[in-house]
Amino acid sequence: MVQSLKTDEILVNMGPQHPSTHGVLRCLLKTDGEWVREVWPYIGYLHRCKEKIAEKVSYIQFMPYTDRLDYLASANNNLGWAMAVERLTSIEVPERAVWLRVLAAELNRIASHLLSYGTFGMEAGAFTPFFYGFRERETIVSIFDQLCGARLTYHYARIGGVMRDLSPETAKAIRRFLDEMDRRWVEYNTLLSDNEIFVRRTANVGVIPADLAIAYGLTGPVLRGSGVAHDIRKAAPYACYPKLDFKVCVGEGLKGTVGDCWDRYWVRMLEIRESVKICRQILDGLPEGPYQAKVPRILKVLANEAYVRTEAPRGELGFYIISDGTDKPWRCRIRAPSFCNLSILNRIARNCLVADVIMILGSIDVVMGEVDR
Amino acid sequence: MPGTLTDIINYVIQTALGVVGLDYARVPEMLRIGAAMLIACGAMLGYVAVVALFFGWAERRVAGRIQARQGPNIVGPFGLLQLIADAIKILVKEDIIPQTAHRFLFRLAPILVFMGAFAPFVVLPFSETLVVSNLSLGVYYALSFAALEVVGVIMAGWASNNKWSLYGGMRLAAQMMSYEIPMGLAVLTVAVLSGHLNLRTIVLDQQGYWIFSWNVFRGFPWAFLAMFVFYLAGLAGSKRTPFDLPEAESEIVAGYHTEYSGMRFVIFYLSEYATMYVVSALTAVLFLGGWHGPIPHVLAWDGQVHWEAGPVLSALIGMVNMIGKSFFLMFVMLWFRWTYPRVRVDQIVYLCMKVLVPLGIICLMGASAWALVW
Amino acid sequence: MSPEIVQAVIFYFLAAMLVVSCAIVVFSHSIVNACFALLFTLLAVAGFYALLGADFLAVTQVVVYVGGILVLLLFGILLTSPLPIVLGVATRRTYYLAVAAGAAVFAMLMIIVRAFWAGQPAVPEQQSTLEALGMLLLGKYLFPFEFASLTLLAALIGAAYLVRRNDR
Amino acid sequence: MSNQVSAFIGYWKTAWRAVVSSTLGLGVTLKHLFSRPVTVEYPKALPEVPEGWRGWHAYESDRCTMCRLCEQVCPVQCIRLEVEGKGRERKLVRYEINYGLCLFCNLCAEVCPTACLWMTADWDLACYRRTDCTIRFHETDPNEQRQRLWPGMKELPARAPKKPREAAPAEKAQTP
Repeated sequence: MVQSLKTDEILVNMGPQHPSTHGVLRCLLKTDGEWVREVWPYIGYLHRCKEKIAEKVSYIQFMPYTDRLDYLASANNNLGWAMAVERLTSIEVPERAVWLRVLAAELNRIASHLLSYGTFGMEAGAFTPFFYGFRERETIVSIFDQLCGARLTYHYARIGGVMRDLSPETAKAIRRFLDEMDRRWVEYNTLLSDNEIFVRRTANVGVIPADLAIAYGLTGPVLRGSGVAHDIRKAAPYACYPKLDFKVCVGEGLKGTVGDCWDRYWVRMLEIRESVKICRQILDGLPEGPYQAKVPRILKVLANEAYVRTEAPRGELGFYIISDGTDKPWRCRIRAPSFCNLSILNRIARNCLVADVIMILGSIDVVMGEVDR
Repeated sequence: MPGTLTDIINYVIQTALGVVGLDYARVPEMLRIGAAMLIACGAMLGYVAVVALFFGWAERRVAGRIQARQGPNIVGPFGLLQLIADAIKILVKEDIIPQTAHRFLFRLAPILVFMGAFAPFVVLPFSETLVVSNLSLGVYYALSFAALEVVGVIMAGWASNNKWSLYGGMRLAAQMMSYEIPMGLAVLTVAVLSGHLNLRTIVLDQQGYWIFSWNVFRGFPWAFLAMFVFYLAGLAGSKRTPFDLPEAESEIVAGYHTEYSGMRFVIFYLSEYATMYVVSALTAVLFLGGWHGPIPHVLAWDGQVHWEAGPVLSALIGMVNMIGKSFFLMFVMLWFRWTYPRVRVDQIVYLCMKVLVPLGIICLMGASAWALVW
Repeated sequence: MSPEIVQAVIFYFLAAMLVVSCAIVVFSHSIVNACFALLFTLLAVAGFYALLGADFLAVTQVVVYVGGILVLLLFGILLTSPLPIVLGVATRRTYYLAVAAGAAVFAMLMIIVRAFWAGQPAVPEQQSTLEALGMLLLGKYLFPFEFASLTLLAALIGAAYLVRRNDR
Repeated sequence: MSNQVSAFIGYWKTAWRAVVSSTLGLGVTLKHLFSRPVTVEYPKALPEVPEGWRGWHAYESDRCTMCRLCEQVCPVQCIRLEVEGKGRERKLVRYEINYGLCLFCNLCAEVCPTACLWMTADWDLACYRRTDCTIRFHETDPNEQRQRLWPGMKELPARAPKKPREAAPAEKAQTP
C-alpha cells in the first residue's frame, strides 16, 4: 500500500458504461498520465447462458437464439447453426436455399462492416461516418425486411432451407443497393479512410504481428489485417462459396505497419466490396428449385457430434454440437470470434495512450453479445 | 462621434432622460459610469447568450443536414424555438454535486471558465463605434484571459473527483498552454504588419480598396498563413473538433464536465460558444477586415470609405459585416466538427510544436521583412 | 461619489482579496487548495497593476503568472501524486521566523516607498503604458532586455537537453 | 543525413496529404449539407413495412384446431393455450401471447397446420405496463385491445386482418 502511494499510476474503469466499449465491456486501465500501462478486459455483463439454453430447447427452437449471439450478423449465425444441425442430421439442403443463405450472410456481412465503419469513425471522434454507415445499413435492413420480415434478428435460415423465397422485387432492391454501395464506398474513403487525421490515429497503432495473431487464435478481419490470408470461405469452403469468385483481403500495411488498426479497418472496407461482388454473383447465378427441404417437425438426432465453422463478419464462428439422441442438443459449444479476438487486447494495448486503447478496441470490433454469450 | 459603446449608452440614457424631463448632467458621474458599465455588460451577456443559443441550434441543424438527417425541426419554424425548450429543460434540471466533490471549487470552476471566455468581449469591436472598451492592448488582453479558462477547467476536473474529469482538465491545460504560442505568433504577425495591438486601429488600418486591403491579402502570404495558424490554434483553444480532446466523448466520457449538470453545465456550454465566437471574431478583425464589408469599398472607389449613411447606419452595416464574418467562421467550425476525426493527445502537441509554431515564426519573420521593406 | 472614492473601494476590495487568498495559500493544508487560492492572489495583483494604470503589466501578470506559472504548479501537483499532499504543520519556531521575515520585507518596502516615491500621487494618470514600455525596452534598456531573453533561451535549450531521452 | 532528408520530405508530404484529404472530406460533408435528408419524421410519416413483416400476431379462432403445436414450438413459451373438454367437444378458453417474451421468430406461424395464426405487419408494440404485454386473443378483437392500450396512437392505420397465407411454407415446400 505504501509503495502504491508513491507511484503515479492510477487505475481507471473504462466501462461497463462507457461510450466506446461496444456495449458492456469493462476494461480496467492502469494508466500513468495519458499512458496506459496495462488493460484488463472484464467480461460477463451480457451473459445470457446461451450455451445452456441450447441444451434446453430443440434444434429448431435454438435458431432464433443464435440471432442474438452476434446481433449485428444474425444471418451468419443462422447459417452456422443450420449447417451444424444439418451435418448432424444429414439433411440435404436444396441448392437454392444454400445460395439464398449465403446471400443473406453476405448482405449481413456488409451491414456488420458498415456498422463497424461507423462506430470506428465515431471512436476516432468523427460522428458523420456513423450516420453514413447507418444509412446504407438501413437499406440492407429494409432488404431483410422484405426477405424475412425482421430488421435485426433475422432468423432467416431454417433447418433444411430458408424461411422464404427471394422475390423478384427484393432481388431488384438488392441490385439497386449494390450499385449504390459502390458509389458510397468511394465516399466513405474520402471522408474517413484517407483522412490524414484518421490515418495518423490508426496507422502504427496496436500492431499485431502475424505470428502473434496466429498464436492468439485470432480470426476474421483481425487476423487478415495482420497479413494472414486465412478465410474459412476459402480455407475450408462451405455452402456455395466454392462456386463464387472472390478474394481474401489482407492487410498490406498501406499506411503504416502490417497489422495495425488501419489495416484491420481497411480489410473490413475491402471486404464490403468483396461481399458486394459476391452478392452480385449470387443474384446472377441463383439456381431454381425449392427453398426448403422436407424436415420433420420434431428432429430426432442420433447420438453424434458435429463441428461446423463458418466465416462470420468477425471471424471464425464455430458451433460444436453433441447430441444424445433426443431432440435437444446434449451440449452445444459456440466458438465466438469476438471472444477469441478480445483476448489479445491485454497484449497489444500496453504502453499506448488512452485514445489508442479505444482505437484498438474498435479495430478488434467485438460484439459483447457474442463474447459473453 | 461617440467613441465607444459606453459613450453610446450614455448618449442613449441622456436622450431618454431628456424625454422624461430629467437633466442628465445632474446625475452623479460615478452613477452614470456605473449604469453604462452595467448596461454594456448586460448587452454583451445577452449577445453571448443569443450567440450560444443560436449556434446550439445551428450546430444540431448543420449536423443533421450533413448527416442526412433532419435535425431539430419540430419546435417553431425550422426548429428555432428548440433552444428555448432546451433552455427551460436545462434550467429545471436537478443541480447535482457529487458527494465526494470539492463543493466550493466545483461551484467556482464554471464561473472562472465563463469569466475567461467572456472577458475578451470587452474589446471585440462590432463597428467603428460599437465597442465596449477601446483598450490600446486589445488583442493581448483578449488572449490573456484564456489563462483563466485553463485554471477553471483544471479546477473543474480536479473538484469533480472523477478520474475522467481530471484527464479532461489536464488535456485542456496542456492543449491551451501550447496553443497560446502559435496564436500569439499569428497575432504578432498582424501586429507587425499594422503596428498596433488595438483592435479598432487594426481594423481601421485595413480600410481601402475592396477586399485587397484586408490583412489576409495585404500581407500575403504571411498573414494568409498566419490566419490559418490563428484559426487552428483558436480551434484548439476553444476545444472544437478536431481538437476536442478535453471532452472527447469516446475516450474520456465528457472530460472535465462529466459531473456537471443543469445550470453549471450550461455555463460551460455558454463558455464554449463564447470562446468560439471570440476566436471567429478575432480572426475576422485581425485578418478579414473586421467591420469593413466588400461592398461599400466598391461604391467608394477612391480608396476612402464614405459613410454617407451617417453614424447609425454605418454602425449597423459594420455590425452586419462583422457578425456575418464571425458567424461564417463559426459555421466553418461546425463544419469541421462534423467532418473530422479527433487527433490524439500527442499529435495535438506535435501539430502545435512542429507545424504551427514553425509556421508562425516563418510568418512573423516574413511579415517583419515586409514591414521593413515597405 | 468621486472617482477617488471608487478607486479606494476597488483598492480595498483587491487588498482584502489579496490578504485572504494569501492567508489561504499559507495556511491551507491541502496543496491544491493553496494553489487555487494563489490564483486569486495573482489576480488581485493584476488588479493592482490595472488600478495603477500599468495595463500592460496587468495583462502580462495574468498571462505569465496565471496562465503559465500557476498552471505549471497545478500540473506538477496533479501529475506527480494521485493524492493531495498534506503539508506539514508549522512549528512555533517557523512562525517566529516567518513573522520576522514578513516584518523585514514590510520595513524594506516602506523605506523604498518613502525614499523614492514620496510626494507622488498614488494613482497616476490613466494612459496606455504600452508605447513607453516598448520604447524603453527596445531603446534605453535594449541590452538588459536582450541579455535576459538570451539567458532565458539558453535555459530553455538546457532544459530541453536535460529532459531529452538518452536513447537518441 | 539521408535519413533527415527523407524525414524532411516526409514531413511535407504528410502536410500536403493532410491538407488535401481534409479538403476532400469537407467536400463530402458539404455535398450532404445541401442534399435531402434520408430520414423521415416518425410520428408524422410511418415507415412502410413490407408484406410478410414479422410483427404482432393475428389469430383466427374459428379455424384453430387446438393442436397446441404453436405452444410446443415456441422457443420461449410465450404462447399459452387452455382448452376445456375432450374430443370434438373441445373448446378454447384461453389463447394468450406474452409479447414481453416473444422473439418474433415466426416458428409458431410456420408450424400452424391450418394457418390460423400468422404474423401481421403491425409493428407498433409499445405499451406502458408489463401486464399489457400479454395479449388475450380469445377475449376480444386484439386490434381493439391495442387501441385501448394506446389511445394516443389512434391515427395508426388500422390494418384489417389479412387473409392467411394458403399454407405454411414448410408444407408448401413439399411441392417443388
